[in-house]
Amino acid sequence: MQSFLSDPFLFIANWLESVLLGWGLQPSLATFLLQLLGALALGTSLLLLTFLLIWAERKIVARIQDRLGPNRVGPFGIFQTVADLLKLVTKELITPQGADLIPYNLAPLLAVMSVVGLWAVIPMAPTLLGADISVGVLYIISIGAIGTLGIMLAGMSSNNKYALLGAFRTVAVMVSYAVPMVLALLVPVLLSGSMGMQAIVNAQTPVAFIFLAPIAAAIFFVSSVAEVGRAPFDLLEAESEIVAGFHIEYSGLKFGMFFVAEFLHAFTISALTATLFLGGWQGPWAEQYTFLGLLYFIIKTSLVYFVVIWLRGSFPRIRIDQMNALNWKFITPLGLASLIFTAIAEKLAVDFGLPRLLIHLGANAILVALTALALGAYARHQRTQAAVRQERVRRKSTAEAA
Amino acid sequence: MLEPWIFIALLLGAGMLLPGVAIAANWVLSPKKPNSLKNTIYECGIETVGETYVQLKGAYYIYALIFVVFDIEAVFLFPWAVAYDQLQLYMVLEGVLFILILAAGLIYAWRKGVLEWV
Amino acid sequence: MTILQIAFLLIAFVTLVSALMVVTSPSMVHAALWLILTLAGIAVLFVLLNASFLAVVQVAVYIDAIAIMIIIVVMLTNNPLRSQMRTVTRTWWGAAIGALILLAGLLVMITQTPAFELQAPALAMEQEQYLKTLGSALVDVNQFILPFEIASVLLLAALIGSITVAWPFLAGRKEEQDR
Amino acid sequence: MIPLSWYLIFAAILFSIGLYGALARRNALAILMAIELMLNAVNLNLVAFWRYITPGAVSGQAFALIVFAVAASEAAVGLALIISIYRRRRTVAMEEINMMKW
Repeated sequence: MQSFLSDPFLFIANWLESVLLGWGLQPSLATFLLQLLGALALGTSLLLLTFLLIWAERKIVARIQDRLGPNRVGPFGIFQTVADLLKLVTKELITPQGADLIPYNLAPLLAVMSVVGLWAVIPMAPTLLGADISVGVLYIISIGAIGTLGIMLAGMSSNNKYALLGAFRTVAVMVSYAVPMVLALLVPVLLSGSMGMQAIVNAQTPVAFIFLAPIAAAIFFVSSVAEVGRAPFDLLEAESEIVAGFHIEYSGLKFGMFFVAEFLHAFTISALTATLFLGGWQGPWAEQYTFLGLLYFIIKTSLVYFVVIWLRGSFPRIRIDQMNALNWKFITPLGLASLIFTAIAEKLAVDFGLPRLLIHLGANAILVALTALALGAYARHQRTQAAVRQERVRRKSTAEAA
Repeated sequence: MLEPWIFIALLLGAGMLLPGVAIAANWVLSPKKPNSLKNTIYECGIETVGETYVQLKGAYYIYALIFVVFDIEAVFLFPWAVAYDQLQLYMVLEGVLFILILAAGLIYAWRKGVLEWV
Repeated sequence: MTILQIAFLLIAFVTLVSALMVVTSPSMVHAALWLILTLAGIAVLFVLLNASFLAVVQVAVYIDAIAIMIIIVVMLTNNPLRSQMRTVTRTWWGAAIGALILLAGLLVMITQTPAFELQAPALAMEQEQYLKTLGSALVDVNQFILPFEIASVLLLAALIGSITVAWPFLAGRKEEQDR
Repeated sequence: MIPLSWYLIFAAILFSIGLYGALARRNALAILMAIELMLNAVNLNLVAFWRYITPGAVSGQAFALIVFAVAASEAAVGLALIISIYRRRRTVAMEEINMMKW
């Protein structure tokens, strides 16, 4: 009983394994069945979680906008999403003329698969982790980008110009924002000396990495929000711009799957931010009681997810040229600088035995100051340019008048 | 050694299977009355003109190009970052040099005006 | 036949069939999609070889980056009027014979090697340790420091070269506007 | 388990397919893809030799990494050339690109 209290998941897994072995199965087959069960359970619970996520998002955005939000179906409208799903399930699946059938039908599945696949390496509790591979961080980068492929397939196979253009704009933005995300991911790997997600969480015992590398945390958060295509970076699916983006020709649950993938992806990046920078399941007594670890993980993830929704509620959509400039001219150089600063600061701290936290905070403060100076210089430059241009126009018009 | 990868394969399979089941349920439950008007391409109600595979803006290639270069850079830097605690100072500085050389590429692209969205 | 061998044969079959589709598919878009399947199959083979780092790198570099770049260029150089053109050169049979001769020669050579039936020895260290060794070997003066730095120069050269070659053609419209 | 020869035979077949594609296809993009296939076959061989013959060293993996970098650079420059040729001549068929003949 004590074992169940301290670690219910391991307890259930052990119990199931003993049952399976009791049936006379081979140990390897029993392990395989357990893994299959775990994978199916994880996948199903993630897809079911989407109901809650969509409801929470609608409620919170409604509150921000001083509305009530869904409030008819069930208490607090909590079954609204279920009703929406029932409606979607009975909709006709329309396949457009001339669609490339295999990629067309594969695209929504790929979109969901890439998001669900990310959860294989996210540690939810000290013992609750699907696959503790030594290349977890790189796995996140590579599987997360499969979603890009799904979007591209959707756009190319729909036989629709708007879908094609929308898909390629989305791909351009996702590909661009992957660059600073990868750079920011290098920082926790460097600080913990490992690419395994569990090792990264374990390395955050005294201080979470957000205190050692606040700039990298911010870069990771912003660029992954952009990568998911959430507001304020949601211009790629803006109804007023390119009809509806890449999923214009999809109906029923095929469209629903893109929707699910998007919401789940937003939650997943919150979980990743919590794991990589906020200490994941770390907290008081988390080691002894696995359940507490899971609770801390959920609390931290929900906090980050709340910020994501808050951003959506507060910021206007930005233009695509602004989005592009923000990435290439601000976030990517800052990510490079942050990586270099962290690398040198960590080496100084280790080699000379200086206090780690102070050194890293100092390095980040210097970086912030330099960034502020550079931004100021850039703004001055822009203002001078504008003044010069204005002067030229004025002179031209006076010359013409003369 | 392969066990975590089997789990990943299973999870990826589940990630394909579960939405597939949902879509199959949709296919079973939904009405199936296609007609030629319903199946036309939706372009705001206007009839489609010409080929679908229009020519794209060239700038997309440049973004993909810069992404490729930085992706390879990251692939080289990840082992460097993992081995960080074993490295001497000069090795760390070599990694920094590696980053700076590629930053030069970014600066070149910037100066060339490639990064502007036209 | 162990399960591992059956898995290998399945993956190898899928990979080779999709590789054949890459070189025979008339549509470039389809060829690129088959290429992605081939690359994914090779990533799985890397996993079977216990090179998990390279498997993930294969997905991150080839599927996420190079394949997407190829698809974008397929879209850029798509000329609807010419989509009906022949897919192979007039001397394709020569290429086929050459490839078959090469394959036969390679197979003969492989069967002659002493390592033909070699089984995989145990790994020398943990996966994590491999990564650490690789990381320090890449920047070690006595090992791979030169390839490491040259790789960065090579990437820089590729970036600058590609921009120089392609940009005047991509930005053609803008120059007209400026004039 | 799996003998080394299986990987070698697989890589040989893949390389031959790539060679056929590189020699027989008319479209420059298809040739580039076939070259990527050949590079992949080489990479697989490198990793297989590392795993079966020198698992104690990391040279095989380091070589494979360099091959990745070379493949990416080759693809980038090749695609840039294809773009510029296409914009100039409106074709990507290798037989029609004969500017170098004079």
